[in-house]
Amino acid sequence: MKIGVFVCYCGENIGRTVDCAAVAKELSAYPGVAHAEAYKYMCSDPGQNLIKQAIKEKNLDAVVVGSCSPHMHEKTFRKACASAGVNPYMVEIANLREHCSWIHDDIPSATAKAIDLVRIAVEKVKYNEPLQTIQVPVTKRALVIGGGIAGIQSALDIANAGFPVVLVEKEPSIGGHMSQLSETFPTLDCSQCILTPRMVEVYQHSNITLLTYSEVEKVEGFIGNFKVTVRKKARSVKDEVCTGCGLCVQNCPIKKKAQSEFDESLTTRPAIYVPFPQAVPNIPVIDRSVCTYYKTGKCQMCKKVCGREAIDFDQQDTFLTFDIGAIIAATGYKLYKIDKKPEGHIYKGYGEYGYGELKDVIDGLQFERIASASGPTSGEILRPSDKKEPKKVVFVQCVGSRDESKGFSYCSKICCMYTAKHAMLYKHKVHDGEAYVFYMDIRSNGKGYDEFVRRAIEEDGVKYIRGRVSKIYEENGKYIVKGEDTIAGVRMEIDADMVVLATAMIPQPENSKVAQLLGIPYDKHGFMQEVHPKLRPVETSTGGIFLAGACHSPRDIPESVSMASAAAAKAMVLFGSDILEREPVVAKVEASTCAGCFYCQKVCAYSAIERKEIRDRQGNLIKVVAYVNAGLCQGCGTCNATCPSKSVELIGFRDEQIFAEIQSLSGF
Amino acid sequence: MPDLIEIAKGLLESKEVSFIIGYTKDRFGRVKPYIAKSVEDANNLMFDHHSIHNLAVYLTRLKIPENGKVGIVAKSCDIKAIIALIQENQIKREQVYIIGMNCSGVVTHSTDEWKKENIQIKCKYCADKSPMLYDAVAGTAEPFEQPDDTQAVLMQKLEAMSSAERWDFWAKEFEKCIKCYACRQVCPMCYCEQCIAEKNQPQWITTSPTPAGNFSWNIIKAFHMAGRCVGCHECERACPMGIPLTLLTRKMGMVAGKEFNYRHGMAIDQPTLVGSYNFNDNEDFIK
Amino acid sequence: MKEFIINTDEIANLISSLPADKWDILAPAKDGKSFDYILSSDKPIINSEAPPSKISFKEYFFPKSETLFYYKREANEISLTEPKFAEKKLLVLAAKPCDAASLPILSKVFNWDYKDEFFNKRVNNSVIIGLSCAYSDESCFCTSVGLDRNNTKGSDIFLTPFNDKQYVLSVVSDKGDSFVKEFLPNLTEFTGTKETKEFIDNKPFDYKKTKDWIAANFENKIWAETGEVCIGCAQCAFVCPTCHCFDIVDENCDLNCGRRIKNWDACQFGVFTKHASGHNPRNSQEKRYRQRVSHKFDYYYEKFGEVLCTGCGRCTRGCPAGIDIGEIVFSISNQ
Amino acid sequence: MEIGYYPGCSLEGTAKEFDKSLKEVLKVLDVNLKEIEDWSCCGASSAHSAGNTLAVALPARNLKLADDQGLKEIVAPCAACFNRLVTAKHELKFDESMRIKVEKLLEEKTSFNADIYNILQLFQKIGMEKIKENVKINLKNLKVACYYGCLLVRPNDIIQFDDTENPLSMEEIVMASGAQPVNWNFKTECCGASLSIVHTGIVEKLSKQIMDNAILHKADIIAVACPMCHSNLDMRQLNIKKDYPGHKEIPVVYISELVGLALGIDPAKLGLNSHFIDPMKVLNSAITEEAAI
Amino acid sequence: MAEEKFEPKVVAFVCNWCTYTGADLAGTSRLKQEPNARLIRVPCTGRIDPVFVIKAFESGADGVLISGCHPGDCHYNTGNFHARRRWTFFKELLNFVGIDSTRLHFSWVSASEGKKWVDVVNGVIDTVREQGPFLKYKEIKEHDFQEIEN
Repeated sequence: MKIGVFVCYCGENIGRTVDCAAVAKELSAYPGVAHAEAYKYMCSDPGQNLIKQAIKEKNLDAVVVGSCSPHMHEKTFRKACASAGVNPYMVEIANLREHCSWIHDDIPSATAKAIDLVRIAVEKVKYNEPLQTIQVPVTKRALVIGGGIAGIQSALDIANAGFPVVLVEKEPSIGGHMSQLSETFPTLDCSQCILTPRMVEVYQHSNITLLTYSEVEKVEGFIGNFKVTVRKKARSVKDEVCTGCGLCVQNCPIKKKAQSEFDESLTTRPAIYVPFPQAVPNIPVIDRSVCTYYKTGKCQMCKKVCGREAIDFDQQDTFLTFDIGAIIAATGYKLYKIDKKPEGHIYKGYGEYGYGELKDVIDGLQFERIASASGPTSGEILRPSDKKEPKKVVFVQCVGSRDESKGFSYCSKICCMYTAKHAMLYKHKVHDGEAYVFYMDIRSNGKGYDEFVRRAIEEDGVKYIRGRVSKIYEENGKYIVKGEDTIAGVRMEIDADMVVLATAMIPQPENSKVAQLLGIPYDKHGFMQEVHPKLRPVETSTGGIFLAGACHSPRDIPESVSMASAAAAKAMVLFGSDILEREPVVAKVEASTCAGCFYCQKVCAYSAIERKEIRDRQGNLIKVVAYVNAGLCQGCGTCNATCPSKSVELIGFRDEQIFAEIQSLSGF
Repeated sequence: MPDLIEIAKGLLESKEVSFIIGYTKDRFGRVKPYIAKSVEDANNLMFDHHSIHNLAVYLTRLKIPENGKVGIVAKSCDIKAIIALIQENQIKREQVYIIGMNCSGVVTHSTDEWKKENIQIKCKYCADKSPMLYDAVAGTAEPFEQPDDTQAVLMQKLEAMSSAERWDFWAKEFEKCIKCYACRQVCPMCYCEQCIAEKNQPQWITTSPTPAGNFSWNIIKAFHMAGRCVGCHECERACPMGIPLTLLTRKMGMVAGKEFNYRHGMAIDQPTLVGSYNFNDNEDFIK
Repeated sequence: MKEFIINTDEIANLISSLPADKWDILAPAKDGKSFDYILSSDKPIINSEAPPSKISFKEYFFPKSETLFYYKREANEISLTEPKFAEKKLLVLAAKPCDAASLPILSKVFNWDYKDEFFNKRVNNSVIIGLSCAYSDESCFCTSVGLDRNNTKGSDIFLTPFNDKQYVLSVVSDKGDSFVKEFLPNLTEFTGTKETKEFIDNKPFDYKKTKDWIAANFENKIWAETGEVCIGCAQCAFVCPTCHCFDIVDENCDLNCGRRIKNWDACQFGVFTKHASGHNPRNSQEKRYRQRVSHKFDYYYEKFGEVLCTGCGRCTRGCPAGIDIGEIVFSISNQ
Repeated sequence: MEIGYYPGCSLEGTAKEFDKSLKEVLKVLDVNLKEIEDWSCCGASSAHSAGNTLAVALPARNLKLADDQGLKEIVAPCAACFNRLVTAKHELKFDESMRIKVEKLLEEKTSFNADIYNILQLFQKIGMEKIKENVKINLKNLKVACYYGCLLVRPNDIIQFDDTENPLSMEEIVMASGAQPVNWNFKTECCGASLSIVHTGIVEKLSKQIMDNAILHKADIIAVACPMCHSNLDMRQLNIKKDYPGHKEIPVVYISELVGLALGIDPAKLGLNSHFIDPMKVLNSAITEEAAI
Repeated sequence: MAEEKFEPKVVAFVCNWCTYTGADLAGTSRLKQEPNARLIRVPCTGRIDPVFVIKAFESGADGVLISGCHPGDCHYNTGNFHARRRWTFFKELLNFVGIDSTRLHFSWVSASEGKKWVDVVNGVIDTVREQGPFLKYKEIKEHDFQEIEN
């Protein structure tokens, strides 16, 4: 093998402390080295030309450049060599600047070290092999999981860019939590009014396949080439024929059996129902757990009244599969419930707040429903227990947030704002009412946010008390709220008519399940994990899978929407090209020696290790061995070090390459 | 308690298993591994204090057909190995019919007589004398006079030594090694098709039975056992040169216990120590 | 054959009187539980009842690892250097007849087409004092391979217990003769008769018959039956006084130097016959075990007129899988 | 059944009646108490302010004694003792360095693995059935407010007994012995024990609130399982009556006394005669009415 | 080897994303270091096989340093976690056979910890210098090659 060694002075940078000429001279006599020279700026055009020339004249088959860190110019030199006909992966860089000249003063020892560093690279390159970048085709269709505002935003962005999108929502309608809200901070504009048009847009968009009342069942493949199976749960209503007239719903004899999910159990709904008037699609679902027919085989009232014969009691779950290029997870959040949870559950509940047994101690979403014009009280503020107007309402922030003993360490971020909004809405509707807010800190960092809170305090006279609530208990018809005003330094007792708890935002319980389906990490709370908190906030460790909205962490509408657009953009970057180029530094299994212990599979963070059966001609199983899916492998090499029989090797960092590097040091 | 031979006969008669890996006595009364293929063969099966061999090793040495099933006579320490093999995808549970033997300790060499000073040290700290995974159980475990854990004493002595002294101790022991690889061949957990000792592209470890070669072989072998050794002490029994190999494996076992409170081969669905991690694993030793 | 009477204290004197710079003494001694041949041990055990050592003394003639030559590279020049050879003499004291007998057997293979100078030098530099053996267990079968308790094959000098204080010393070879002349000049002649216990071989076989059977039964279920329990280690081969397979490899000390070495190898290893192509003619333990038995009792006999076995029984005592080669050959010859 | 017994200082002093009544009751329920020989202070209330190691070492010594005397289970009626013993055991189990320190101090290694029960757990072990079987006197008209205080149930992760906010185990026992527990709000409110000496005023205020809430919920009597609670509620009432004119007094008894009563044991033997607020009036009225039936 | 001042050889196996970059940063910030360390770059600490350490000692290293990303920072998510378990065993094992923590060192150095890298690397070099050359290992290695040296 003919190796060319090129030592760079980097102007003064290397030359000052390393005798580059000596290094080149020393190496020129080194076995395997066919050419060695030093030059002022190797990365400059003339420098690169020197390399190309040498390659041509001495027809070198490998190149070692002694210069700055490979993180600086490895690509440059690889390109240069490639253009001269040397495979770019036959190039190694010896870091003579950051790791040598810049950190030493003594010329002899620095030079000696430089020689070693180059020698290491030379020994390694002897065992390098020409590699080709891995190319994978890209399916230009996106899957969006979750039809909340984040999912809707991503779906629309991608669809509007002209790419097909599959939007999967587990509930009968898209819209998510935003559809439950009354007004939104800081502008107090009606949530439904701004959301509904987008829902409709999704429904009508020619590029969007909308699958409501459906769940992702299986995800196979890798970036650009996923195969996704979706379970379309049986609605018991033929969506293609139903006109959404609502006769069935009105005539369902069962009115009170089921709690309304949409109204957060403040009201009930029939067995066949549309979650809410503006639902998209406006097609009812039969809740088989309460429907008389499924219980007794009788009734069928809905079927009788339906002119379109859309009711189909025997409908089965159906499975649809799609080829997908990119996946956006937007599975959203739910609110922490303060009631007692079984042993081993992540939170312990708030006994001091009555474990949710006190009727008029409600959470934020319930208050949203009460305050909402479409809610159970059509916007009038009446407390659930006796439908009386509460004259004194206490709002408690950080219930479950920033409280590791009972809830979670993190801040739910939006509570400060919506509590201010709640108190404000209350004051606007009950003018003679008193509103108290217990808070730890006010975190109102957003455009117009702090002004909003000030307005609640200053214009609407909401009383803010800095401190925690220690106990809420019922004493002859009143809710005694015991707390502390840490600013005045006094204990407080408020006899309230209603208490609203700003309970923590937690991930949807399905979150971790979805994460496992997708093979992406999630944190100890169940929120999905990004690759890099600053520079890659919407990407996951699995290529081609992105995050949007509250499934990643608590966030409000504007943040969710912008994150959703970011994720959409990432997906579209992927769709921008027909094929993906990937570094060929991936693991490879030697099937003949693989013993099939699959420790490699256990340590692989990318589920890139698959199982392959080896059978003889008669079809008898000889053994099951590991097999690396190059599309998924990111090239960390943990499998290589873990493999007991060394049957899996990391191309580009194979054992013999590293052994050679180590051995080259026996001289130093 | 059903009798071993009866169970074996039943299995072979019903063809539930194609053969049974067990023990027999030769005409001099020496106990040795035996493969019973017929109902007649079953009569030759036996089990006693001299049934020292860990027969789990044969589950990977003998090829078991994809849907085949074999029977095996196993003490609890052997069963640990079987469980470990299942954990490590070497066999399927449904491929083995485990005849678990209630064991009351075994001697060190099959020709030793059954008395305190001949009992294997592993039996001293054996926590599970009755099978933990089995399809049938046979034999009775009567209490026996515990051997002295001389190994633990030596272990403490070693740990009390200076690094240099420890080095000299092991240099002397490893010097003896003749690279016959009996320790590897007899080990149920050494099932690799190609041992790293035979990997010479690149040369993984120095193969010569010289100080350097012996050092790297014995260290890497011990490391490969880390978190995987089930403590059957077969390696040490097999070593013709009497190198105290189980000091190393036992040490690794102690680390697994102390740091991760893990024992290999306890449950087939238990995640293996190697190949899993915990965010809060101890890292005091890392700057 | 000259015979003398020698007292135990005279043997002790001999050990102490040999000049340590010229002579090494190798004798059985207790190493922990088991016996072993130990170089210049302070308390050698000269006892005909002692069991055989756990490993034969062959490594003192055919080391487990032996450098053939060293190579060194300066610039692009390669230079070779011969290893230094220790010219020291070796006295093997109280060798079991079944060990001593191994040297003539080994000499045949080491002097067949290529003469192994290392081996020959070591043999020529040695004097073997054999000791009549009074030990036997289920694993022994020396008489079946044409040896016995008092067999002097391979010994230069042979000791037979006379009474608890005295041995009868028989001079077997010229080497032995000159040794006695030099170091035991004034021993009294022995004239009389010495009797020793009869050796009961509990698995007697006729190795000539065995050879024919093996030659005729290349395919036979017996191989599978033993092969399936054999776990494929080389314990048997490495403790064996007569096994002599070796492997030649190169090892480097750094990028510019290294050595070519000869290491013990064994036919029981799967890789022993593995071709570079990956093909392996002896791809199963049964074939390898057949090879072991065939080589010992057929091929070697075929080529050199004697079996490659002294019946010491070490392979059996140490076998992790409890395989008894004597038993197999016994059953073969009684087919 | 036999069980180790760690009385602690209170039960030999201010809480004699707790000790008495417990022993009487256990006689009837045939449980044999085996007092830990040579037991010493558990360090409650003072040691942990002096230093963590001491706070663990003191209980550890007693745990060690239990081990040595072959006691697998101990009952520590005093809630403070119970709390200290359990906490110490927990720290010894999970804090290696602490364990080493303590073992040095004790100059001996031991497992420290005796199980520690408070009196409520002991009754649970004995079983409600057993109590019901032995009930002689009907207390069904007696309304009892069960007061737990803090030490029995906190910190939950260590004590691992009942619910921190709404415990119910004492109620079960009350029901088993035939009386009826009331549902009230202050069963785990602070009685101010730690300020008992320094800020008696505060203690009175807090204790009064507790008693008022009990009364508000129609309780005739308060049952406790902690000497500290008891002294603060019972003893303090005399001053409370002075400082808060019109304070309606309410008797405070140990749960063991209540059970004992139901089991038909002579009140004097139970020490019911030695309280500051005499419970007998209330109790008798409850009982006599019963007699009529 | 002549008896002049002993300069130790330290081989450092570092991961490409954190420690190697951290060392780059140390360079860019011109933080002076002792010249005795030779870095070998691997993608991830998860790639480092214990045999590398053995080979390093066989090749005459007096000390070995292994360094990668802090837990949670691993570019490959979990490589360093698996590495950490591996090292827990391996350092215990080596210590048990007489190669103690003065010869084998571990650290987490992130891409931003240029200063820490300098402290670590100098620290290791000094410790090893105090220990002197790793004669014990050289002995067993040279046993095979003593004759070639002269």
